[in-house]
Parts: sequence; structure tokens; C-alpha cells
Amino acid sequence: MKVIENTVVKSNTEIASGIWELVADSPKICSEYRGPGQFVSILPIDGWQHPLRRPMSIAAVKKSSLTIIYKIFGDVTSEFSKLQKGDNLNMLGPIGNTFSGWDDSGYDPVLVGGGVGLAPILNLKNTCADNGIAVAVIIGARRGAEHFMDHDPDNGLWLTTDDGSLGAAGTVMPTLEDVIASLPNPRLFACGPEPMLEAVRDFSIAKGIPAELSVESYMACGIELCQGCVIAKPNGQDKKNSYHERYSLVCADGPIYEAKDISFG
Amino acid sequence: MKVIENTVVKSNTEIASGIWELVADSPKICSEYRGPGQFVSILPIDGWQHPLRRPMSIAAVKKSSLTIIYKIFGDVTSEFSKLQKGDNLNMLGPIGNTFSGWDDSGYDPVLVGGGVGLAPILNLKNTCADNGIAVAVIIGARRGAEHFMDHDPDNGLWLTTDDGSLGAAGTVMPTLEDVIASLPNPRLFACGPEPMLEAVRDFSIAKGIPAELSVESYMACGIELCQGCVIAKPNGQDKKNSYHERYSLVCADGPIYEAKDISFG
Amino acid sequence: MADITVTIGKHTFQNPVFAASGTFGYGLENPDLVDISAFGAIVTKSITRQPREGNPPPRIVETPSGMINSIGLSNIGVDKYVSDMAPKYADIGCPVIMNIAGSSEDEYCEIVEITESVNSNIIGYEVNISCPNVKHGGIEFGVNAELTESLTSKIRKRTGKLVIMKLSPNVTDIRSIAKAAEAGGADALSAINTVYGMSINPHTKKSEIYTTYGGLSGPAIKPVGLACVHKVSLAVDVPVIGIGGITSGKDAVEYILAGASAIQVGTANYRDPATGISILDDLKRYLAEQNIATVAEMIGMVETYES
Amino acid sequence: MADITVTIGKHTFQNPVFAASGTFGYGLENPDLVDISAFGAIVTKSITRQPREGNPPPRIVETPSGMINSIGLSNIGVDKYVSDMAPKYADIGCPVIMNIAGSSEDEYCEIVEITESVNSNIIGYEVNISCPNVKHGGIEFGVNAELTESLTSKIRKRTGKLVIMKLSPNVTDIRSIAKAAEAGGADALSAINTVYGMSINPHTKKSEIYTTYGGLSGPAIKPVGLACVHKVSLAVDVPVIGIGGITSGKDAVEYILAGASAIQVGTANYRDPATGISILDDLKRYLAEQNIATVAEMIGMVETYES
Ligand SMILES: Cc1cc2nc3c(=O)[nH]c(=O)nc-3n(C[C@H](O)[C@H](O)[C@H](O)COP(=O)(O)OP(=O)(O)OC[C@H]3O[C@@H](n4cnc5c(N)ncnc54)[C@H](O)[C@@H]3O)c2cc1C
Ligand SMILES: Cc1cc2nc3c(=O)[nH]c(=O)nc-3n(C[C@H](O)[C@H](O)[C@H](O)COP(=O)(O)OP(=O)(O)OC[C@H]3O[C@@H](n4cnc5c(N)ncnc54)[C@H](O)[C@@H]3O)c2cc1C
Ligand SMILES: Cc1cc2nc3c(=O)[nH]c(=O)nc-3n(C[C@H](O)[C@H](O)[C@H](O)COP(=O)(O)O)c2cc1C
Ligand SMILES: Cc1cc2nc3c(=O)[nH]c(=O)nc-3n(C[C@H](O)[C@H](O)[C@H](O)COP(=O)(O)O)c2cc1C
Ligand code: FES
Ligand code: FES
Repeated sequence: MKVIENTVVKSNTEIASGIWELVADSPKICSEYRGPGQFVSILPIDGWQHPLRRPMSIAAVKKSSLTIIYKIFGDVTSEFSKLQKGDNLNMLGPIGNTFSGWDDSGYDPVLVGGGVGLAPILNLKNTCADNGIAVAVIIGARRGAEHFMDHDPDNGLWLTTDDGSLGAAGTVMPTLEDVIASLPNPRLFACGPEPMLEAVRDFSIAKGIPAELSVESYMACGIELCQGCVIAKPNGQDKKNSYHERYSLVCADGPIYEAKDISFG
Repeated sequence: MKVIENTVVKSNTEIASGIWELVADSPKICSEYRGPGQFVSILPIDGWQHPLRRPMSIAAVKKSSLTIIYKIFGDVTSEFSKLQKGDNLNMLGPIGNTFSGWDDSGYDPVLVGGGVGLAPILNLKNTCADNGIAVAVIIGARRGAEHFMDHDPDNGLWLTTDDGSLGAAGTVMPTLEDVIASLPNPRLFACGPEPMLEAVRDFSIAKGIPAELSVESYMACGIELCQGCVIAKPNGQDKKNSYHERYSLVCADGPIYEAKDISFG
Repeated sequence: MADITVTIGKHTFQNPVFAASGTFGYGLENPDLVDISAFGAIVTKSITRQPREGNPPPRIVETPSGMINSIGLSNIGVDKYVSDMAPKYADIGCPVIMNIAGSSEDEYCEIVEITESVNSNIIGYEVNISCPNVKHGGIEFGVNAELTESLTSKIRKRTGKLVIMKLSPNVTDIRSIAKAAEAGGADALSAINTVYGMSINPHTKKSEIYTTYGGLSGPAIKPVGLACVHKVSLAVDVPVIGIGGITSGKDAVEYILAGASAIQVGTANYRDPATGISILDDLKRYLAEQNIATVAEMIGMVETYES
Repeated sequence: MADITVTIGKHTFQNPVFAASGTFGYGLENPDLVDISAFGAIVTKSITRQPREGNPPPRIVETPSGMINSIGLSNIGVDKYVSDMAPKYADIGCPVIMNIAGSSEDEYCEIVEITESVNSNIIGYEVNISCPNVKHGGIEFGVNAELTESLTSKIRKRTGKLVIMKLSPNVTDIRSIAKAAEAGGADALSAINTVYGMSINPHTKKSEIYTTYGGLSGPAIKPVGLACVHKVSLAVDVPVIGIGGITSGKDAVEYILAGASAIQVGTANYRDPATGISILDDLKRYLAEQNIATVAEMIGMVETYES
């Protein structure tokens, strides 16, 4: 069940260059939360200038505390960065489905995150740790300043940077290939910018490795009212008079899809 | 000369119920300031949601400090009340003409203020005091909580309230009649809500007492560009093809007018 | 307490706050988030003869105090609507108005005929002749007075239920279209549908909407909707339903004063589908403060300087 | 550095950022606040045959991300304009385009004839056929293709200077009006003038604008202006000047990508008449970042999904 809740900010800190972590007291949404992959949709705090809520993945839920990690992108995220302890923040959630199969002992989960796609991956990483499940995690960024964790391959955490200033140089893909080489039954979970998702998708299909991708789309409502948040399904293209066969609503059927079930613009 | 200045808030305090006083460091506008009656026009702080600047009378200028007194009316003034020391506030000014004749020793200045019309009246009162000029001041409000000064007729300060909860009961008009009765050569200066200005105007014309009124009008620019801020002139009605004979621009020719020169809708 | 009922055609609604088409789904999506029985009525997403996928993404973009959409009438089609959705309206406690769209008179008529052929709780039709983002989605009717009159009268002949024609603001003279709909036998008119708009991403240099142009909605268009409602309500005798940028009781009051007998909440539902309920609370408070006994007497009460 | 000059008719402007009519006075009011020589051009307040007081107040009201005005073409009249203002343009360092309005073809023509009869630095006319708040202020031309073509050709005959027709968005088909203006011999088209809007004060129940309806401007209408400019620029061969809600370099870029050869800053001047200069700085930065060598090649460069 989704709820609209006036949450109370507990902390709001810059954890890397332009990347912020906000923890809010949100008992209602937390009690409905079902697992990593779900997101909330947050009301802008500047009146009606920006009419639309902003979707943000849930990075952690601990008792009644909900964490998001956001990147300053435009007006609304800039405003969010000014929030202080005690301020209100109106959230709608939890929305969407969850990553699945990570607790299946037959698989070796490999988590791939990049940019603002970090939040659900971190959430999944920590949830796995809480459940005693070993995972490999690969996090990409453009430059070292955008990372807030330590490159620590010995403990299953690889960082990459486009400019080579931290961890492995390049995109996450070469590291991903290296990492899975040593795993008997890899299963991929990815969230990040579209080019990264596309690369992971193509790679997983080519290699026959199961993969779940968390995708983004522009949303007006998050609650199945606007029909705006569609993503194309590669398998539903040809029907003449169909509804939701060619396009899937990310807020209802996503944001997590199996790699083979979606295609990118 | 008018300037646009990014002023710095020095203090912002609620001085009566819903009435705030804001002091800003504003060296450029202060150095152009010419006297009581002038105003500034302040940029809303919520982006473009409210496109228009808000005109606010100058309540005091001391060296580089400029004071305004504002009432929380709607969105923009509510936002202003959240400003804290050190915040920026973009002002355009000083705009408009000034009260005149108050320094003419042949007259006994009587100052009448009400509601948000208090700022320029206070400014004039203090300017007179600085110049050793004795004045009578009458300030009206709906109820006692909206006053922040003391009813002190012995020192020339009369307060009135519509509900009689402080000072004299009723509007400023009965008190005004009482006060001028004892003055040989009264000269009125008034600023306040339109019904008050209208009453002062009619009274001054009927009694043949000179009066200057500070008027308000809806403004888009404050700098003679929009032609929006007009007020009707009673003496220019009949010309067929005329420009600025029937209507006067408050931002250019006002906000101070002699009572006989304006009429109210 | 003030009387907040309003009458449109032969229907009296418990209050004048409706949910707008395309912004409230089929009224069944979020039972936990909103108590639908509090609304005066809800208007469904446009239903077409056949199911429709709608336009490719991107379908949505935000603009200053507004948004552009180009959904392209994505919907389940009338057959499925009548079989799967309509029966669920039996006990939702709120009248349902079915919004319909088509690319020909026949299509509109078939939708009505199919719906009329079953028993349902649908009390009427809002006829979308103003969808700006589908080439053949009705807009060719909405910009042409003759076609509007003809379509209205054909639908009128097929139903005794409410017939409400939904007008486009994207015309030179909305009064003439309104009069044509009235002449065709409409019980009421809705105004407005969205305003043509466009948005471009300067970084990618791409249109932010697949169909290039989409429909602008939200607070940005409130002044446009108000002007249309005022003009239309002076031009016709049937009731007008006001739509466009309504987010608060204040907005609803403005529309009613301008001449609306009821109002619809659109884009604001995306922030909170219960917005209509808070609008209703505001409206009641306003009536009490202003000592106005009935909403009915407020309709068109605006005082203008010129006449 | 990128080449930011743009050419309209036989004129090459130093940059594409102009000040819009009615939002920059006669260009002479605030020499201390803004360095007018930085602009590509300025367009004056509409000038009519006789001086005009304009409409009674209230003339202005704010709306969400916008404002409505109903100034009613308050201006000094062409005689005084030509004798008192025009001579001052000799050394302001910026081309001046005179905006003109009238209630008949004769009136427009007389204004042009009077202006042509003197020597002045005015480089052309922007013809307001789209003022929404004066009954006979040109809008009857702007909604009618035949009248637009006829008026354009009459003005064309009377001047070798630039003739720019300023279009209204309040029409069913802006393309047909644009084509008529082009056929009449216009050198360029400006789009858009303001959108019809209304606002009501719920407390007083009064219209907030004396003429009931006024013209909506500001960021709220940016999507409307962009759609119009894109449509018009595809329909005609002459340059289009984009107007509507431009406040930033980003907005200017969107308009140029949509097909505008130059842009005009309107409502934003009321916050700061130097907005155009910061837009110009943003635009230069954008060109550098994007490695675009000339503004000219950016015009109409938007990538749309459909064609
Ligand atoms: C399911 C989902 C999960 C997300 N999780 C995160 C997260 O954990 N952390 C994070 O930083 N960001 C996340 N995002 C992206 C985030 O919503 C945008 O960065 C944010 O909306 C930007 O708002 P802005 O006003 O700052 O920027 P703007 O300048 O308004 O927008 C910049 C870009 O943000 C995107 N955007 C804006 N509005 C919306 C909207 N209503 N719906 C979808 N996208 C929009 C668009 O791509 C736009 O071009 C997520 C998006 C989705 C769909
Ligand atoms: C010359 C002048 C001097 C003023 N001095 C003061 C002062 O010293 N203290 C004070 O509290 N107020 C003063 N005002 C009034 C002040 O400008 C309004 O109270 C303020 O704009 C309200 O803004 P808001 O967003 O809070 O309210 P809103 O809800 O936007 O507006 C409420 C009312 O404020 C007025 N208003 C809004 N925008 C404008 C505008 N752009 N121009 C003019 N009026 C507007 C209108 O009457 C409107 O109905 C003055 C006005 C003028 C014209
Ligand atoms: C995403 C979206 C989808 C819409 N779909 C429809 C529709 O299917 N049929 C219709 O008649 N109107 C549709 N509308 C128009 C609304 O019903 C309404 O007329 C318009 O949005 C203006 O109101 P608002 O500003 O309150 O949103 C849609 C609007 C939006 C924003
Ligand atoms: C107060 C005001 C007065 C205007 N006066 C004129 C005018 O005299 N002639 C004209 O052609 N356009 C006039 N306009 C329209 C503007 O030039 C411009 O087309 C419109 O405001 C849209 O641009 P914007 O959103 O940037 O303001 C006026 C606009 C405003 C806001
Ligand atoms: S975001 Fe509205 S339907 Fe998914
Ligand atoms: S406020 Fe614009 S001319 Fe006076």
C-alpha cells in the first residue's frame, strides 16, 4: 500500500561532490516498504513552480528511518540540499517492485551501480550483508570526487572512474567482465545511467547471464494515473489494438525489469 | 538614480502580530536615498513562481542600513519572513518622490498611518525628530496586537484600534479631528489602506488643510517600463487624445500625491 | 452549512468538485490514497473504440508551473472498459462520467452505443473533441463549429445520459464552438482541455515530447481556463464545467465566480489524488466566511468593470 | 569566439537578443540600470496614430509564473514619438525597431508615412496585430489571414525598412496567419504576443483586470511560444523572432533551436532590465560548451522524433 507522508528530516549531508544523503523519519512509508528497488516520490518544496514530484530510490530503511541518496541535478534537488534537520518533506511511497533472486543461494549476486543509480544498489548490498549473503559490487563514476566509498576489491567492492582518478579506469564493463570470470553462477543487478544499463543489458543477454535492471523514466504521478512513465517492451511491438503490451508503466510494473524485457530508446 | 542591489539581511523580526521589520545592508540604495516616502521593490525569493517584485516603503535609512516594515499578506511576504541574517535580498530602488513641506516651519505636521502604510509614516516621524521638528502622529490598526508602539498622546503619539482594544476606539478619523483642533496650521501626511486615504483626502479637501497621501498601486516594474501602476487623476479626465493626463504613473510621479490630485476607484 | 450541491442537466451532484479526465485513471487505481466517495463526480481517462497503447515516450515534461503531456489516449478500449471496469462502479459511492474520444463520428457513436447496451453506473459522457496530442483524436471536431454541432447531435440521439462536450482553448473563437455544442444538444460544456505547448532540451537539442507538441496543463494555464470559462458561460445557457490549473479552494472559487457550475481537478491529482477533498474543505470555509448560502448563487457572480 | 550575429531582412544584428515591445518603454527610461548598446535591438512600446491614455486600472495582476496585463496601448502617439523620441536614438548604440498598432489599415499606414517622412535611426517596424486588451488595437487583423496579408502589403509599399508582423497565439491556426504575412511581403514574423487570460479576486469577487480579459505573459507561456515559433518557422521562409517567457540563456537556446532567428525578452525586464545581457552571456557560454560556431547554424536545429 502506498501512503503520502509528511516526513521529518533527520539529517541531510553532502557525502561526495554534489551527492547528498538525506535521512527522514517516515514511519508510515517504512512500514509499507518491501525491499531494495522500491522508490519514493518527493514533493518539491517551492510551491507550484515545479508541479511534479521527484522519484528517488530508497537507499535504506532502518526502523522508521528512510534514506535517499540524491545528486544535485536541477532546481528541485538544489532546493532539497538546503533542507535542515526538523524540516518537513512530503513523500509518496513506497512505489514499485523489488529486486528478486538475490537471496537465492544458487546464484552469486553481482551489483552494478553508477551515478544516481547508486541508491538501490547500496540498499541491495546492505540488505544482502544483513542476510549474510556475499556479493560483488561495482560502482562507476566520472571522477574520484563523486565516490564516497573505498576501492576495496578484497572485500568485494570495486570502484571505477571514467578519468581513472580512483579505482579502475574506464566504465564498469571491463571490471564486470573480470569479476564474473571467477563466479560460477553470476546474477546481475544494475542501476545507473542509460548507457550503462544498455551495456549491462546487451552483455547479460549475450552471455546468457540473468540480470535485473532498475530503470528510470519521467513520471508525473507515480500512482498509475498519468500513463506518462512508459518504457518500451521489445516483445510487444506488433499488436495493432493493444494496451500495455508495447509499453510498460515503470511506476506500476517497474522500476525493476529483467534485461530481456525492456529496450532503450 | 535607481540601482539594483543584492542586499544582505542584518535582522528580520516580528515586531507585532504578522508585522515584520527587516534591516538590510544596502550601501548603494542608501546612498541614493532622498527622503521619507521613497520605496524599494524587492525580488521574490522563490524563483519565477512569482515573477513580480514587491514594492515596500523605506521605513528608515541609517548609513548603509535600510529598514522595511512588512505585513505577511500572501506567498511572497511569507517567504520574506523566513529570511535570516546573512541571506541575500535583491532590491531595486530607491523609487519615487518624497513627502514635502514637513520641514516648513510655518506648518504643524500631522502624520497618519495605518496597516502596512506605517513604514513611510514612521520614517517621516523619525526624520522630523532628527531635525528637531515636533509632529503629531496617529496610527490606526484593527486590533491592539497589530500595534508595536505605545499609545502616548502626551508625547504626540495616538494609537487607534477598530475594536477598541488599544488607544482610541474606531478609525483614525475622530482622533485626527481632535488632534488638528488644537493646531494652528496643520499639514497632513498619510499612508495606509485605501478607505483611510480616501477619508483623509475628503476631510482635508473639505477643511482646506493641505495633505500629502502616499498611495499604492499594482506594479510590474517600478521603473516606468510597464505602464501598469496608474492611478486616476481627477483633473485630467476629459482630453480626447492624451497621454498621462488622465492617469499618473505611481512609480514615476508618486507614490506621494497632494490629496486634490488623485481620486480613488 | 451552505448548500454545495450543483445541478447539471437532470443530475444533482453532492458537490461541484470533480476529478478531470486522464488525471484520475478509471477511478479505481488508488483506493487507499483517496476516498473517491467525497468527490462530486469523477471523469475517466478517455476511452476509445479500440484499446490504444498511446504515444512512444517521452510523454511528459515539466514546465514553469505546468507540465506538457502527450499520452496519446492510452486506454483499454470500450469493450474491456464496459466489461471489466464499469461493473466496479456499482459501489464506489461517486457518479462516474465516461470520457470518450474518437477519430470519426462513427467511432464516437459506436462507443456510446456499446456503453448504452449494458447496464452501468455511468451517468454520462464527456466528449473529448480537444485532445492536442493525437492527430485523429477528436481535435479536428473541436476546432470546427459545424463538426462539433453534428457530432454532438449524433451522440445526443444515442443517449439519455448527460452529454458534456469538452472544449479546446486552442481556437480563435471558443464561443462559436460552445454555441455549436449547445445547438447540438449538449447538456453541459467542459473547458478547458490542454493548451498546445513544446519543450526542448538544450543539451541534447531534442524535443522533450515524442510528438513535438503536447498539451500544457497545471497552474500556468489557470488564467487561460478562467478566461475561456467566463466567455463560454456568457455565450451559452447550459452549465459550464471549469478546468485548468485548479490546485486550491481559491482557484475553484475563481472558476465558479467566472461562471463554472462545477470544476475539475487535473494535474494537481498527480501530487496528491486527494487534492479535490482539500479543495472542497477550502470551498466550504470560503462559503461560511463570505456568508454565501449556496454554491449555485455564486456561479458567474464575478463583478467585471466593463460589460 | 562564436559568431553571434544574426540576419533579418537586410539587417545584420550584433546579437540575437532583443527587448520586447511594451517591456522596455522607449528604450530611454533607465540609462543607469542597463547598457542598451549591448542588445541586438530594442523594440519600442506600441505607438499609435494619436496619443493614448490606455485602460483604467487595474492593469496588472500576477498569476502562477506569469502576469496578466491590460495596459491598453498607453503611448505618446506617433507625432510626439517622431519629434521627441526618435532623435534621441542617434547615439544609443543599438538599432531601434518601432512597434506600431492601429484600429484600421489607414491608421497603420499613416503611422508609417509620418515616420518615413523624417530622418531617424529607426530600422524597421514591428506591426502589432495581436494586442489582446484593446478592442480595436489590431487583433481583428491578427486573427484573419486575408486582413493580415492586405495590411502587410500596404505597409510594405510604404517602407523599405524592416517590416515584422507580430502574431497572436490566440488563433486556431497560426500557420495560416504567418503565411499570409509572408505573402504580404513581411521581412520577418514575431511570435508570440500575449495569451488571453483572466484573474478574479475571491475576496472582492471582482475581476483583477479592468478589461476582464488581459494578456498572459512570462514563464508560464514559454511552452506556448515555443510551439508557435516551431510551427511558424516550418511554415514560412522568412525569419521568425521568438518571444514568450524568456528569462535565461536556456530559454533563448530553446527558442533558437525551435526555429527563432532572434529572441525578445519581455516580462523578465520588469525584474531586471539587464536580463537580456545575462541571457547573452549564457548564450555565449552555451555556444562555447557545445562547440557551435555560429548562432545561425543553431536556428531550427531541434531534433524531433516525428517529422
Ligand atoms: C524510479 C526513479 C528513481 C530515481 N532515483 C534517484 C535517486 O535515488 N537519486 C537521484 O539523485 N535521482 C534519482 N532519480 C532521478 C531524479 O528523479 C531526478 O534527478 C530529479 O527529478 C531531478 O530533479 P531536478 O529538479 O533537480 O532537476 P531537473 O532540472 O528538473 O531535471 C533534470 C532531469 O531530471 C529528470 N526528472 C525531472 N523531473 C522528473 C520526474 N518528475 N520524473 C522523473 N524524472 C524527472 C529528467 O531526466 C530531467 O531531465 C530517479 C528517477 C526515477 C524515475
Ligand atoms: C508603493 C508601495 C509601497 C508599499 N509599501 C509596503 C510596506 O511598506 N509594507 C508592506 O507590508 N507592504 C507594502 N506594500 C504592499 C506590498 O507590496 C504587498 O503587500 C505585497 O506585494 C504582498 O505580496 P504577497 O505575495 O505577500 O501577497 P499577494 O498574495 O501576492 O498579494 C496580496 C496583495 O498585495 C498586492 N500586491 C501583490 N503584488 C504586488 C505588486 N507587484 N505591486 C503592488 N502590489 C502588489 C496586491 O494588492 C495583492 O492583492 C506597498 C505597495 C506599494 C505599491
Ligand atoms: C497526463 C494528462 C492526461 C490527460 N488525458 C486526458 C484525456 O484522456 N482526455 C481528456 O479529455 N483530457 C485529458 N487531459 C486533460 C485534463 O483533463 C484537463 O483538461 C487539463 O489537464 C487541464 O486541467 P489541469 O490544468 O488541472 O490539469 C489530460 C491531462 C493530463 C495532464
Ligand atoms: C505590460 C506589457 C505590455 C506590453 N505591451 C505591448 C505592446 O505595446 N505592443 C506589443 O506588441 N506587445 C506588447 N506586449 C507583449 C510583449 O512584447 C511580449 O510579446 C509578451 O509579453 C510575451 O513575452 P514575455 O512572456 O517575455 O513577456 C506587452 C507585454 C506586457 C507584459
Ligand atoms: S508515473 Fe503516472 S502512470 Fe506511472
Ligand atoms: S510599475 Fe511599471 S510603469 Fe510604474
